[in-house]
Amino acid sequence: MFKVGSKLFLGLTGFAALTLVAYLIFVERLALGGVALSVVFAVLVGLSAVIIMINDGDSEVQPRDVSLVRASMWPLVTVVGFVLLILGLVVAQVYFIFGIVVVLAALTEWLVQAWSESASDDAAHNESARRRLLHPIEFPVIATLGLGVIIFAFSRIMLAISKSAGAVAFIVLSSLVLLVGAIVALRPALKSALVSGICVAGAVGIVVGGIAGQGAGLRTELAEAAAEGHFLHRECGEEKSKYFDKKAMKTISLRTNPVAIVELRGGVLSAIMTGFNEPQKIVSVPRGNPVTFIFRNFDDAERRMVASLGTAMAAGAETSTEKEGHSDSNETCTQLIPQGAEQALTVTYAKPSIAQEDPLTLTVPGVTGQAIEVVVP
Amino acid sequence: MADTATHEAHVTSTGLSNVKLGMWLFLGSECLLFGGLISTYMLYRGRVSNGPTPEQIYDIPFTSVSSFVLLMSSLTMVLAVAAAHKKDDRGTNLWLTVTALLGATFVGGQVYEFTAFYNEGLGFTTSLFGSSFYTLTGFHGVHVTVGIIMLMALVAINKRSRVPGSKSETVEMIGLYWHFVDIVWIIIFTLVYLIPV
Amino acid sequence: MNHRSSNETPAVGRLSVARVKARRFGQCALVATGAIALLGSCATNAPQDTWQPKGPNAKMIDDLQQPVFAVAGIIGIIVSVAVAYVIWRYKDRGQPIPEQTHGKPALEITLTVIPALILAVVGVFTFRVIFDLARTDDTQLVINVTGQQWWWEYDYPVQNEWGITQPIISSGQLVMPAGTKVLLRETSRDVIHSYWIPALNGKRDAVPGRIHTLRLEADEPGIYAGQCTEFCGLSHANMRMEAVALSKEDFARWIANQQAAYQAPAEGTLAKEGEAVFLNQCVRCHQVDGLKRPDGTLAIAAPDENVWSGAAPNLTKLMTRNTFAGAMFDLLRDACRDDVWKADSAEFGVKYLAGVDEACLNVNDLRAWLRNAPEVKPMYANPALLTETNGKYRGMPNLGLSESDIDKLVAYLLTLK
Amino acid sequence: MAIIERPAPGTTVPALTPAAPAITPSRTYGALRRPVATTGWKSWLFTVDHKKLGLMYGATALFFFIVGGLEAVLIRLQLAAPDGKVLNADLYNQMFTMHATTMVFLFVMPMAAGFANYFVPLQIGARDVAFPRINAFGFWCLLAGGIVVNLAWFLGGAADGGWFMYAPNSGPVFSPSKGVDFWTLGLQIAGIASLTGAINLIVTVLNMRAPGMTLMKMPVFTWMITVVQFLLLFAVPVITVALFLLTFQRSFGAQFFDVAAGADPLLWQHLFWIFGHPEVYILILPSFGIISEVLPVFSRKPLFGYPFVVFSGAAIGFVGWGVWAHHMFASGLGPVSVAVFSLATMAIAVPTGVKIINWTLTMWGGKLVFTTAMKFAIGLVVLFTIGGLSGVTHSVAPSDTQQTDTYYIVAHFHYVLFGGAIFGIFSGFYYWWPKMFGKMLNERLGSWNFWLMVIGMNMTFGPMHILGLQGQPRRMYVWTEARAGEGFFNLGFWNLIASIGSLILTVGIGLFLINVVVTARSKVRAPLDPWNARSLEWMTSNPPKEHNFDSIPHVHHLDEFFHRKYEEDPTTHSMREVASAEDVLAELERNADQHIHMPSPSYWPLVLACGMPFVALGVIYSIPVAIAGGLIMLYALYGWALEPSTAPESDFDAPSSNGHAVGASHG
Repeated sequence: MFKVGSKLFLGLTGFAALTLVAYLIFVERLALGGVALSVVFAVLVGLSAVIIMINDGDSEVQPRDVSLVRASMWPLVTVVGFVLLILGLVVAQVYFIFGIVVVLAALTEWLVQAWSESASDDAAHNESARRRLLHPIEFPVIATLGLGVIIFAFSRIMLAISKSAGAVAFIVLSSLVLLVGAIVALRPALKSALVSGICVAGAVGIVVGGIAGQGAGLRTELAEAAAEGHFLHRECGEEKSKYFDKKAMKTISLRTNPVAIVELRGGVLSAIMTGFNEPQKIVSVPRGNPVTFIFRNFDDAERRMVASLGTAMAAGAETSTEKEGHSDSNETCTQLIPQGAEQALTVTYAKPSIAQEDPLTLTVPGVTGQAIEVVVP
Repeated sequence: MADTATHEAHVTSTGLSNVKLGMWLFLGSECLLFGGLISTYMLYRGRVSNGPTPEQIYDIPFTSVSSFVLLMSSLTMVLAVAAAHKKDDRGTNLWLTVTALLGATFVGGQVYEFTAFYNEGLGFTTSLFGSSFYTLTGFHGVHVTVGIIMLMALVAINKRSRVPGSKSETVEMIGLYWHFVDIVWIIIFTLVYLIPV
Repeated sequence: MNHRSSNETPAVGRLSVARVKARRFGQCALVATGAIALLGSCATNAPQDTWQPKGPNAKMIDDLQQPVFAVAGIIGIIVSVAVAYVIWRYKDRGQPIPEQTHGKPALEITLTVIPALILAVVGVFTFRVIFDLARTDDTQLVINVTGQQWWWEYDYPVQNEWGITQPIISSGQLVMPAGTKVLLRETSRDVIHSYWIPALNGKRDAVPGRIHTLRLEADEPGIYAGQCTEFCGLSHANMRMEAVALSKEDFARWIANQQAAYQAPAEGTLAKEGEAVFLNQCVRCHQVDGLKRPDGTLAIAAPDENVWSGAAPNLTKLMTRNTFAGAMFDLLRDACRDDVWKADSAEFGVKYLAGVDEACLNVNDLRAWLRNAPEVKPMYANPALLTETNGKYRGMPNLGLSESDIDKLVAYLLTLK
Repeated sequence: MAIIERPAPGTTVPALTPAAPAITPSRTYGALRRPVATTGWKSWLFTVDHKKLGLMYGATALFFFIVGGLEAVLIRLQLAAPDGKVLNADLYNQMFTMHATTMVFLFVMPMAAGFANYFVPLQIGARDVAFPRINAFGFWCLLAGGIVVNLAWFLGGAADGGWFMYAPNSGPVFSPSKGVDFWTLGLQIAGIASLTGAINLIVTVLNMRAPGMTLMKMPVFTWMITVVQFLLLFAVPVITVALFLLTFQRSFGAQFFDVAAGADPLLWQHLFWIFGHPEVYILILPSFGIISEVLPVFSRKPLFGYPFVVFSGAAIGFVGWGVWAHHMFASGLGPVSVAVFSLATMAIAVPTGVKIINWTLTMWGGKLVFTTAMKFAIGLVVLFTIGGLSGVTHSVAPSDTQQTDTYYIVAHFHYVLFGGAIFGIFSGFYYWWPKMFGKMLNERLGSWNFWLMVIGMNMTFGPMHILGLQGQPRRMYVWTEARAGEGFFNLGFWNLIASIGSLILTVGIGLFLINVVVTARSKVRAPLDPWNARSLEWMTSNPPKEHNFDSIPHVHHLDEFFHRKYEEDPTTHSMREVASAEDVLAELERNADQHIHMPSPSYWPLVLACGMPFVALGVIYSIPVAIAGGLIMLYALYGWALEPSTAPESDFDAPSSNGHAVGASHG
């Protein structure tokens, strides 16, 4: 009753059980490994059961033509998968997971192939049965893998080289693709071996490039930007900060219903508020609520608006305190903007005015004697 | 992907094949999808309560190059459709492959761009600009990726079929999709990258 | 009360219920249903009736909508009668199958143009009223209104012409001068709410991050009821409001009182002990302006640390208001409340400004609230549901106060006026 | 199944080409064989037949109608008295959210889709829809979506933000249960059904009409369905965007509706209502189409002003895109937008009025037969008029600021949707039941059903006009005595009447279900042409054969079937019968097509749709599950792409078993 296939699977199941036990006894440092091995074990138990139940895929047609059985790479791939799996136990989790995926995929392929070969006495029909079952998953998986490799490798290359070289590399690569395509199209007589050769060379090239790129790591500006948070430095003084003020926005898309529009015109700061017919010097703002001011600069110098948030701030209530270089955490500001430009500033005042030592204000560095008082009742 | 076989033989009332008409309608629907996403981006692009602003991180020369690459892929798609009409399976497969490769290059460029922006401090959850930028361009990238997978599947199916040119209808349909995705990118490139905030 | 408009209220009843049934049950039913609807609404005097305007803004809307209702009613009757006639006239009585006519374009076009013209006329008037109701340039008094789950906060920005020299903050009841063009600047701290006092104007949403304006003007002093009308979560049904219009003199008195300094309860009283309880428990969220800790520092509430919306009602002059818990409960006993609500406009100011005293205090509801707030008003106070808000409450939690603490607190709260 | 060799009259059933005996498909593929069965549960599960799918849409919709109806009854019980204790606040909020969601997305829309699927191909003389497998996929998506939305009831509470799901109240902070996640993802899946259905039906209508059927000879039902599909085609992607934004916010921390980051909550409202207003017409137009079929049939007269009805339908569909902000008059849009949208809203009343006038004039001068279908159709005309007129009162924006979000609006849209959409659907039930099942619904029970529904509906929703104008807001889990007014006929009285009405309504709808059971058990077969009908769907057997028509009719008139039966007397202009329905059918059969190609059933639509709930659950609970779901979908997609639409012969067992399928049972 146990045929070759059943025996193999029973053996594998036993092996998995042993590995699991051994793993749990000796390694036990990686909880995930235990779970994964249990899953493998369970899957193998299931597969063995299936294989035994269907009697290795055949109960009636016992003697089969040898020609029906085709050469198969799946036993080999399964072994590779197991090697990866075991390697993963020792080296790194990622190999382990990859090994599991490979083993499962190979076993599925193997199982289906074995099943299809016993389906009938017609080899072509058997092959079409196999295709019908497996092509729907083989096609997309192979396509996705190929695509993933190209995309990943290419993006690693781009990340490693400098900005201008990146654009050039991009052009060169795509021109190459076009060029090769054109040559192949124009010369129908080209040997297919040569075409395949070019394709393989291209594939190898991009993979090698990708690995090299991954090895080289990010280009220096990017690495610095990631480490220092260039665009998070909001230094609210009169001076430009190096990254934060680079190319400030001139207009904003947010124009509807701000709490107040603060205008700097002729050295005078005033707040225009819906419902008040005159420009105001005092803005009343609900406590604990994000409110938006719009700052419009009509001065001919580049200006920014600074909002003081008061000394009594709720811990962690403001967002702009993460990175280093923030000496004053109790103020926030817009970017420096040129004449005629506008910027929005969203602020939350957590504590009422009566809790503050100094009045809450909106000011513009470089413009003295002008402030809008913010009252938080 | 579509049930062509049964009705191919029929003379349709409009003269367009069902598949092609269906694809046109689908693309009409897609216009509204991208319309919604682009509107969201346009509303939110200036809202940077945290992290970098668009002007600070956009790399226009690079994006121009990648836009150009995507446009070239439209050209190769046209060549593929032409080859399919001539029942030239070799040419069809070749140009479909080239189109897919150019598309993959574009998506690779997008992955690079996203990684670079992330390193510069613009995450998906950093600001409204970040959320809407990644959503819009990500949706477009997914469309390109789906297109590439369709192209590759088409090549595989083409190789299986024994009748030359039997899939020319499908090539044309996927061609429509591909051109649409390109056109959407031109709009995105103009509105998102080029027009200053 | 107002018989003109309450006579018109049933018209809707007639239009809707009666119209359908008229066709089906004949004349008899029409008369009967119409009579019921008429009787019904004569007796009703709902405080949120939208057809009883008490101010010029609501009046403008009412004047616009009455003819529209009338026209709609007439058209409805015409259609119903036409259908009824057709049913009676062309019932199958064995007549031959008629000529297969496909329509008369001239008739069609006429019948298309007529409703279009009617609507064009309505459109012109609508246009004017929309822009009149959006005016903000004739404002006489600005009040900021902030919605949050599930109560309204009112703050009066400094406006010296009204004697408001320092910001006033209140909740539960919007106090405003009668005969004055008041402009509300609405916003919200969490979700979208909608401010609606039917007798004074239509509704306007309070949207977080936006400032919306709403004109209010009451002709006479009195209390006008309203309700939040944008679904705002669990206790949406309990988010009520009351607009109180006072004569200008009474309003000035109210302003003066609101700005008066805090009076600590006398040492040794129950209220003084209540102040200690308040400082111990309530001040985590509720501000009482001028309240000092035993060490002499100002007690600053920190709702931002405990409540998701970042605010809790300011209780400085609690007993000058007639409601609490988002106007869900009255601070006045029913008899006292009716006395104020039904006072005629001349006496209203005096009665309202008298505030709440021990005799009139609605002790039951207040004590129930202090004992276990989420039980009487659904709120998100269950810590298990607060992971998304980092443990901050949405609404008032159960403080686990002892009965004696509640006694003390009630005594203390009575001093806040 | 795949290739129906229709027997010529007088011959016996021909055999299919026998497959090589060595390789029988059942042995080769086992369970993986293409599902070619024509009877049994498999023939339903894997069907691509538009009629079976239409019935499955209908059955699903009816099930959700009952669910949504029970939710409504619970709501009314809660509100029957002040401070109701039937439901708590949380449960009530879930209840009204799910009532609307269920009725809109899971009842009216799929019911219309069911009618459309069943009758559009029949009315245009086609044998199936353009993409039969996509059609099947659409149905399974709808079912999957409905299940996902309702699954939340059992997993910590359903969505509780109202069907409009305004941000930020729908955000993770304000709606901490998973209900909203289930809601967004479920509707996303159901949206796929609408989109694929729209493409499918539009292509069908544009490409597959019978010879001679020009667009202006199409039945009005088909016309209205076409308009609806165009609305869906362009409205669904907008809600898709909105739902994606909400999902990204709730599941992945995006900031789209986070006000503290500067977001504008009105973005959601605009996206939602750009979808939501066309949605209103998506709900009502199919019913307009149905009664535009029913009224002429029972008036024995063509539809009055056919081109006006068609173009007003198209105009409604078109202008419907320009009025979305009338749902937002109180949202603070600013006076200019409010004025523009107010005027546009008034404009849309005109084409709607045109329809009502034309229906009335269709009956004018007719020979009216008051069957239940006709009663429901007339009911629609009157009740919809009331709903339409109350709609005009709040197209006046200032007036709307008093009425919006009160019970007046609830009254308005229930008159429009219950009195309109649902009455139309019931008219369709009674009219088309013999066509679908070969049996007539009981007319006596039908009459009871109609009158109870009319009375119940007016008692339930009529008083809501008063409630709303007296200031009772919607979506309140309790109302209070303090704001109910004085006297006996105060708001409490009207609330009670409405609740009693809802019970009468329940009885009325219960009678319909009883009628269905009674009819199903009855042995009486319906006659071929029970109503003396006018359009092509009646030119085939009851229920229709699998391939619909033995030969595709050539169309010369708008009411082709009627004109084949009747001729005009040149002197009196009255009509006299020249042929019976049986004669017309016999003639079609004489010219029967010899080779009829029908698409074969397939597993893949079902498998593909099954992957979706996994993706949804994965997004909510754990991403690996979503990946597994995605793999299932990928597998199904490719299986589908690689599968021929007509099964190869190797998928059929030897012909002796059950080879031919002509006239298979559809009951």
